[in-house]
Amino acid sequence: MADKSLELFDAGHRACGGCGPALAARLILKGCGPHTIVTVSTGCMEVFSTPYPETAWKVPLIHSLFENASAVASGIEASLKKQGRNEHVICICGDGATFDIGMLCISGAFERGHNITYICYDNEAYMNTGIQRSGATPYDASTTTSPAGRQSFGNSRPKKDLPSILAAHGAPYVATCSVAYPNDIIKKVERAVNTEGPCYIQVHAPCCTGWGFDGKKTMAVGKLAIETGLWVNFELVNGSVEKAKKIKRRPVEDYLQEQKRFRHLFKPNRNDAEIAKIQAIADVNALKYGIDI
Amino acid sequence: MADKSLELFDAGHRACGGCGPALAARLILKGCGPHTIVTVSTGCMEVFSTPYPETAWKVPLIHSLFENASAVASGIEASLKKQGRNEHVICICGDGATFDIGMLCISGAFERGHNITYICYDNEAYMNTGIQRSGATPYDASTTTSPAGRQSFGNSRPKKDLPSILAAHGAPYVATCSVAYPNDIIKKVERAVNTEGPCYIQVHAPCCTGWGFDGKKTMAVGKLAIETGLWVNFELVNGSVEKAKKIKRRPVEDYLQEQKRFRHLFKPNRNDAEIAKIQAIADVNALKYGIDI
Amino acid sequence: MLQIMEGSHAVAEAVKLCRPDVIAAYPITPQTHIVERLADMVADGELDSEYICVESEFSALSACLGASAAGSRVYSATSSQGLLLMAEVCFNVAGMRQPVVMSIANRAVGAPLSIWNDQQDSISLRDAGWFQWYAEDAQEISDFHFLAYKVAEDNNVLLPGFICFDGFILSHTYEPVDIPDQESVSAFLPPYHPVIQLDATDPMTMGMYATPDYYMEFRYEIDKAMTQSAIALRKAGSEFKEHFGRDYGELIEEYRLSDADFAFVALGSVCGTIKDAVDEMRKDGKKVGLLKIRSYRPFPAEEIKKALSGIPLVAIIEKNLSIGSRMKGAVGLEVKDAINDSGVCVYSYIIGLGGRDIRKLHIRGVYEEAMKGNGDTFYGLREELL
Amino acid sequence: MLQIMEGSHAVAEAVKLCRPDVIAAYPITPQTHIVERLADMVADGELDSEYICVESEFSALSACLGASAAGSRVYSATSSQGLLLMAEVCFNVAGMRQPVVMSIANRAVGAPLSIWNDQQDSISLRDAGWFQWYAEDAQEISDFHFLAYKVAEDNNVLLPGFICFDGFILSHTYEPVDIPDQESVSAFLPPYHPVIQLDATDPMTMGMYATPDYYMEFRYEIDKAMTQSAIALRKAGSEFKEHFGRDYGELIEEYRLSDADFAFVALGSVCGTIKDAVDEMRKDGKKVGLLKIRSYRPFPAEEIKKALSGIPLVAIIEKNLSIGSRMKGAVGLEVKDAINDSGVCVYSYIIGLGGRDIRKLHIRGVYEEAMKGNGDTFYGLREELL
Amino acid sequence: MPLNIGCSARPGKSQENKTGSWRVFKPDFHYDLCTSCGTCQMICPEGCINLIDDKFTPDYTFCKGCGLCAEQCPADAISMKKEEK
Amino acid sequence: MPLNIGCSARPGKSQENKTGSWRVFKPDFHYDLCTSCGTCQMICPEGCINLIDDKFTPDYTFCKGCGLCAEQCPADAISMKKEEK
Amino acid sequence: MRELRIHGRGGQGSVTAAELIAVAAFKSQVFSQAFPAFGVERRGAPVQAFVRFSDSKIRLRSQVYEPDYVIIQDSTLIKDVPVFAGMKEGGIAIINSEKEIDFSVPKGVRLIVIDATKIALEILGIPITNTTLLGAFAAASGEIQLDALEEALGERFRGNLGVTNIRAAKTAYDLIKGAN
Amino acid sequence: MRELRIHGRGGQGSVTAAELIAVAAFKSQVFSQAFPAFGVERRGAPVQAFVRFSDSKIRLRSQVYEPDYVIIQDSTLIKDVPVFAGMKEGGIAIINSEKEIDFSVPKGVRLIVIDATKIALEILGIPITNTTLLGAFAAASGEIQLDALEEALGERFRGNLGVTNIRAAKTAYDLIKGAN
Ligand SMILES: Cc1ncc(C[n+]2csc(CCOP(=O)(O)OP(=O)(O)O)c2C)c(N)n1
Ligand SMILES: Cc1ncc(C[n+]2csc(CCOP(=O)(O)OP(=O)(O)O)c2C)c(N)n1
Ligand code: SF4
Ligand code: SF4
Ligand code: SF4
Ligand code: SF4
Ligand code: SF4
Ligand code: SF4
Ligand SMILES: [Mg+2]
Ligand SMILES: [Mg+2]
Repeated sequence: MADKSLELFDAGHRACGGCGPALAARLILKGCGPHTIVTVSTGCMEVFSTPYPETAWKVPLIHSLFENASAVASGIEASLKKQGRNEHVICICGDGATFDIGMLCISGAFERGHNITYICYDNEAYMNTGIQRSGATPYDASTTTSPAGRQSFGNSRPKKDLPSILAAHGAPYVATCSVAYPNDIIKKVERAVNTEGPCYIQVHAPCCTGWGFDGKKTMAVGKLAIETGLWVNFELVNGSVEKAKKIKRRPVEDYLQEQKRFRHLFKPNRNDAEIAKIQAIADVNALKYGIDI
Repeated sequence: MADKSLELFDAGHRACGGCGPALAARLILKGCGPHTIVTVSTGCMEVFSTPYPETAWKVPLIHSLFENASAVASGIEASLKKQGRNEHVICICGDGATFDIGMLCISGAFERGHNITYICYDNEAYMNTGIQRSGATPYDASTTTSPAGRQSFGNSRPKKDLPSILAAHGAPYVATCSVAYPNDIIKKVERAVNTEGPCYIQVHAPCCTGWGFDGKKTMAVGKLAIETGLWVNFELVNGSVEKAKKIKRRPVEDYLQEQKRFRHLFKPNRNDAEIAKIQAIADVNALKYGIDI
Repeated sequence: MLQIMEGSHAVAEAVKLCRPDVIAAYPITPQTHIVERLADMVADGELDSEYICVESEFSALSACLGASAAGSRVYSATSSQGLLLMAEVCFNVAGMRQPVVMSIANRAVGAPLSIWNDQQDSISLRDAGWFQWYAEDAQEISDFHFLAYKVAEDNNVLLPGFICFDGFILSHTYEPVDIPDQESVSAFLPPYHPVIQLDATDPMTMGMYATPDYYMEFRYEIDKAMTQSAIALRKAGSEFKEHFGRDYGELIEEYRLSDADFAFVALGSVCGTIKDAVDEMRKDGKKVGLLKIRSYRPFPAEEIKKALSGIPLVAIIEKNLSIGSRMKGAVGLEVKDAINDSGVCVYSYIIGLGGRDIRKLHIRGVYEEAMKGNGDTFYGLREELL
Repeated sequence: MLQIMEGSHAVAEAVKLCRPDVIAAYPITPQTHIVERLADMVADGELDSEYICVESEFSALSACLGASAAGSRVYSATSSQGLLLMAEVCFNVAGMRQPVVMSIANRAVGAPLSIWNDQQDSISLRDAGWFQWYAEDAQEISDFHFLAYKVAEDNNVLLPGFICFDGFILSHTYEPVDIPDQESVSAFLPPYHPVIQLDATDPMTMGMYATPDYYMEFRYEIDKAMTQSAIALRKAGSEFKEHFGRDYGELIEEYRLSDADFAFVALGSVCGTIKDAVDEMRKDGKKVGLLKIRSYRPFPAEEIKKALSGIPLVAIIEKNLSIGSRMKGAVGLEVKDAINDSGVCVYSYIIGLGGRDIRKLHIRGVYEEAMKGNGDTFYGLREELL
Repeated sequence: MPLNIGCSARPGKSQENKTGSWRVFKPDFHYDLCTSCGTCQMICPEGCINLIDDKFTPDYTFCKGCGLCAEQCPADAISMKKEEK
Repeated sequence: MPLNIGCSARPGKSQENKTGSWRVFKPDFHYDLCTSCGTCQMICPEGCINLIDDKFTPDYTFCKGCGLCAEQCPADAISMKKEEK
Repeated sequence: MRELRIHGRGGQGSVTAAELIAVAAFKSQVFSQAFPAFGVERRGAPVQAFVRFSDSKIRLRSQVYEPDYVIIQDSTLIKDVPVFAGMKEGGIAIINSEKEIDFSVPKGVRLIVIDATKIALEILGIPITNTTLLGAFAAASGEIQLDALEEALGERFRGNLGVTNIRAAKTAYDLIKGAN
Repeated sequence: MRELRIHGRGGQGSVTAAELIAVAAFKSQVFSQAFPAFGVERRGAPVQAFVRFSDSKIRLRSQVYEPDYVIIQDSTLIKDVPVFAGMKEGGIAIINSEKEIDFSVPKGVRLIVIDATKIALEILGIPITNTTLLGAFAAASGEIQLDALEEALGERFRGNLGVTNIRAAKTAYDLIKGAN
């Protein structure tokens, strides 16, 4: 069992106060423990934790590029195998690095079946470069490259279903979790690193700066995502849903209203049509994962 | 309805006699018709049909690189939209270009929802460069980078499930077909190009040179793949199986024995254990798509 | 109209005036403000372009290629890692002779990762077949975009081009810039009429492969087109002057060179700092001047030779490093080749890499070093770290 | 033992003797025979390496980086488009100071696509921080691999390196080559002992980013290490001679240069053809010679200057093209810089691009052109195509 | 014949490559047996079987002699013979 | 202090960056209300709440004053106050 | 040429302040240039921004090392950042602080302490002080005209936000002008 | 230095033939070099391969333009490919053909016609003629020793395949030697 008290992520890092991904990093490391090698992608996580020579990481970590963390991990895993070493090899990457530019290396690594755990901290946009849209950005969220405007309600595409995509790659274990439920992250990471083969975990990691809410609300916003059904915590074991948390759902606007990125749906006028579309997304989620009580 | 007699792929191309992909090209063009723009990836198809200045293509075609046909198609589609033009935009790419190195651009194009049809002619290895393994190479096939040897039975990974992966991307229409069933290809291509959004078609295209059989057997080998359940022709509409051809299955060795790439399973000694594993793959296919009569 | 705005926004305004049909770009610091502003324009209906939110730079340029081949005017922008990631596509676009215009907010390349400015990114692509122009200030950045489409789409050229400007230093700086109105730009830059195009009513195959019987001649044609682009730029430059008053008739700019016995040579924003330093040093009685290279590709060797003729000591201020080359700087080699006179001492100084600030005192320092005979070296290292 | 085999197989045999722990490579013509042979060796249990069948070159080199960082000796091989696709990773690996060795079966780059030989691929990566050695024949290819690991892993170097050889011309040619036995190679090349390493028992962070306070010094260190690699190569070269009898003490090779009044300069397999041509021309009374550059990175400027001193006319045989550069060839610029004497006429000839065959008569033709004063040009174009 | 810009070409030239010369075996059509089902035309990878005067006729300029038509003809109306040249 | 090769570093240095100086508000712990549930420690993004002498104690050297602990404390045992410096 | 350096924290709008000053200067017929100290700082971390003023085209591209003016958005910065570094004699330092404590400034530098947070809270309802401090800077330096500043603010902030920000700037302007 | 050019079709093993000759030459203490005409040809399309023989190290890297020897694996090629191009006077051309028809060869070139397909079919059971033609080449040219060729074949083809290929080569060798 993971020793939850072990602190492997140092203070002094430069994340915004209340940063969801920073919290995710701490919790992930609690899940996998010190016998771990981490690869990270370029992004907020890397930038706030590794300005030379100040690293926040107490486990071995390597950063190469934005898009190749899973390929670097493949090489590490192969090397360890050859050396007879058995550290866990995990990737910790942003949603941009994962859903978008990293897909080549990820798809390849999963197809090859390396024994690695790929963890995406999903703050639903490219935060490091100033809140641009990613494939993980939810429908209608306003970002700097999918701005709400006179002819736009923000991001026009649904969130890419990466858990299903990677399950279709044959990943034995795929799970979603949220910083709003710290113990759940720890548990799932622990399960993943102890599962043979390529596993995937997607951590919902609210970003106060990018989503537009006060840093103290990071957990609250994360909980609302789950309580509205816009985020579902589930586990896919060999492609089938094993467990998804049941909830009594709230209307999606409870979640949307908390965040500036959805403000255009309420101001200057409330946009019922668009809000209904988002509600429909939650409804589909609820059905798909059977989360309604 | 497609005009099947229209010939849009010229003779004089340099494919091996009996080449499955060459046949696939002809049939695909019959399905989409002359009002089409094609992007191809580097590979056998491109090499045998476009040595300067001898093109075999009577529809507009562009070749850029091995890995970016879907991105090039994205740009073409956007341009046509802006110009108010309405040609079909299709990609015709090898399995290497599709399952492996092209995954970044494909995943991106499908996520963005372009109105394109991506067609993979699947000859199950990198043929143009001399029969190296791809993510589409079936289990145990011997290729030059997954050779059978004293410590190897050939390719050790199962065939990547790209139709499911792209269905998980939200593709409205995904289908598999085979050069062994020409009318089926034409029908499915026609359906795809007339479906709004990114569609995917995977054409089983036996390669006499790469698989090791006589060119006259191209259709016969293709049929055996289907009759043994190692290839299933199906359609996924919005992610659900709509149709899969029912068959009375034959044992997989009927298919394997025809091809040099599986010869090591029979010579010098018959390898029952490995053949059983391949039979199991067919059995899983049969179950998954309900093809058994 | 003279306005004050951020360099990136000057780019976006200029791009908008060029009316690209398709924009495909991927965010990367310090290019982001450009694409964000363009996204805003599209979201607000101010700009009628298809904006493709690609998943990577590789697709960004690939999509541009496709759209260009289908007959559209296209635009992209990137920096650093993004440019390296699309390196293969860059060579490809040039070989396919598509007049893509791409803004490069110059930034260092990793490892180590750096988001800060130098010019390693575009310099590293100097073989790729794109013309490369370097802007000194927001005005040049903006104006170069109009010129770039004009030159790229010239039937004698048909090559893609980079418009390079120093990341942050120019991209993130507010300063006055004259942005012309749509009417004048449209008069200067008519719509794009492709020579070859994907079109079902008149099919053709693009991007075929070339056997040894043909390949070399295709490469020759690209090089010739690049040479033609210099002529096209001069022509477009003087036309530009007629339309807008500003003069871009030359691929280089001379600053107090005519009587100089010492010349700095540089590309981009550091030229401004050098000009100030030159003025100061002139006051101190030093006869120094600056040769600014606007067009690095095509490389204006003749002009440089002429401009530097008779100057015995030349210092190249280089924001790049060709690791393992004797001279270290990529520009210096070509300047030396252009001058082709061993009587002249050409020194290369690697300076300002990865955002190391370049001040007037450093320019003066380079001068001192050159006078002492120390050249082809780094300048401004923190000795305590070595 | 002297054996006859295909160049690619000589590479594979040499690699096997170097005992890499991890191999990650992606097939591309004309590199394929190398990786196929290595795959065979692994499949047959002759080679105890982890062979990663990657999905792209981007992952190939990225996986090598990871494995190297974890403490393994690693190997990759590529060509042309593959090298361009991994350009970003190349710069990264050098910056991260990982001693990756990669074979480059040199091939032209597209567009237009060409699978045939020239050296544009590796030359285009000349800024990336990898040492680059060019082999003339199968023997050099093979021997360079032993030397490369030795030099790359030298604690004063810790840089990656390319071993370049002309695709097809060398990779697909059967010729005699002396492949040493495992014992001698192991004696020459001990196991790899990493200086920095990913290890849970002694954690460290690798690949951090560098602010402007640090970046430039890191780049300086890489350049310094590259310079050190020349020293390490000379040292390894003479050690190699002791072990195996063949001499690689120099970064260049001189052929009939001492009394020459005309010198060819070239890289790679064309040197063989030039040597034959030189012999013929000598018989005709022409005092010509050849300077072969083995190491292009680091560029051995001093040695070249010395070797060419007193020779008034120098013709660079270039299998690359820097589009838009005056001189056109990338090597010529650096040779000219090295000589640094305007009394010497250095001409660059772009030849043999995209597999255009280079014959002795072409070498003689280049000589004729140079004597006529025509240089810095393409040689051997089919005029009827222009 | 100057080069086409960007290594491009219009359709037609492919036909200059007479792949018929590759043929080692030659398909012989026996029209007495042929049912005009059209299979051979549909599946020839060269697309070189044409309906001429109501007869499915191979174009020997391009036919590579792969034998696929003969193998697939449901009426056994095509036989492969060694090429005589 | 020469550079570490390849821009690498061993753990520890992060702590030289005293992010406590960023703080505008400061968490005040009221131990009379605290139930020692450990939530605050678990969720502090800085990982700067330590169990010292059985008390959950923020390390003000690093605490950025984000307020997450206060917001999430189930016992309302933490209040945020304007920083005085 | 005169130079200004602004110190603040990520999220406090220092870059915006610099930009607004440059715009106001431009509107006051002065050549100006504004740019941030380019960095990767997150919300809360110390940041800087710069402005240059000149009567002719500004060509210089280096950062500002010897400022004529310094604006410090947050007095807590003084402990950790050398906010007065390089200041010219005769320069002006404007500090936002609740207290009138005596910051030890370099010789010859005029110190202006203003409780911009209070003004901002009163007028804007939030403790974002950048626009308020602009008013103070306009008054103290004379580099920019108040009406130009107001125009710049009006263009940047739409509707009521513009009105209140202008009011905040003007309040500070008047306060400092009055104190002069 | 002597040079050989082999003409064949993709799939007929011309490159293998060139390699085997080079190996056999090497085993015959002659410096040799073998390489294909690098191309993208598929099965059935015309291909070429080259071999050089020399008494000293071979440095030349260009293709072969003026061969001393030519081997033509398939007489159907003659119509479409200039198989005799550049042949030296005194050279030898070996053609695989069923018929003894008179191919018009360049002046001074010795023509050897052999029905290698028949031999191959008889001995190997398949119409792959490359090894058979090697025997003919060894006999006609004298560049390689028969035993060296047999050794090379034995190394390349394992077991029975080796035995039969050697037999095919030897049969052709004897045939040509006998004819001499
Ligand atoms: C090839 C390349 N393209 C673009 C970038 C610029 N870039 C760095 S981080 C980043 C966004 C990161 O987004 P994400 O992965 O979601 O992480 P986050 O910053 O949100 O934590 C981008 C676009 C880069 N470093 N490399
Ligand atoms: C970046 C890059 N890597 C490798 C290659 C070499 N290459 C060209 S085609 C090809 C294989 C093609 O395989 P596939 O897509 O399956 O098509 P096929 O040849 O089998 O029809 C490879 C590896 C390339 N052109 N570009
Ligand atoms: S921008 Fe978001 S992800 Fe980045 S450090 Fe701030 S809160 Fe964390
Ligand atoms: S190798 Fe296979 S795919 Fe390629 S041309 Fe030959 S038969 Fe067709
Ligand atoms: S397949 Fe046979 S029966 Fe059918 S049309 Fe052809 S020849 Fe006639
Ligand atoms: S033999 Fe092959 S190529 Fe010839 S007509 Fe029949 S199918 Fe076509
Ligand atoms: S969260 Fe509150 S109750 Fe729980 S330990 Fe912390 S201060 Fe005490
Ligand atoms: S205020 Fe934030 S940083 Fe400070 S102790 Fe609480 S959670 Fe941690
Ligand atoms: Mg993100
Ligand atoms: Mg394939």
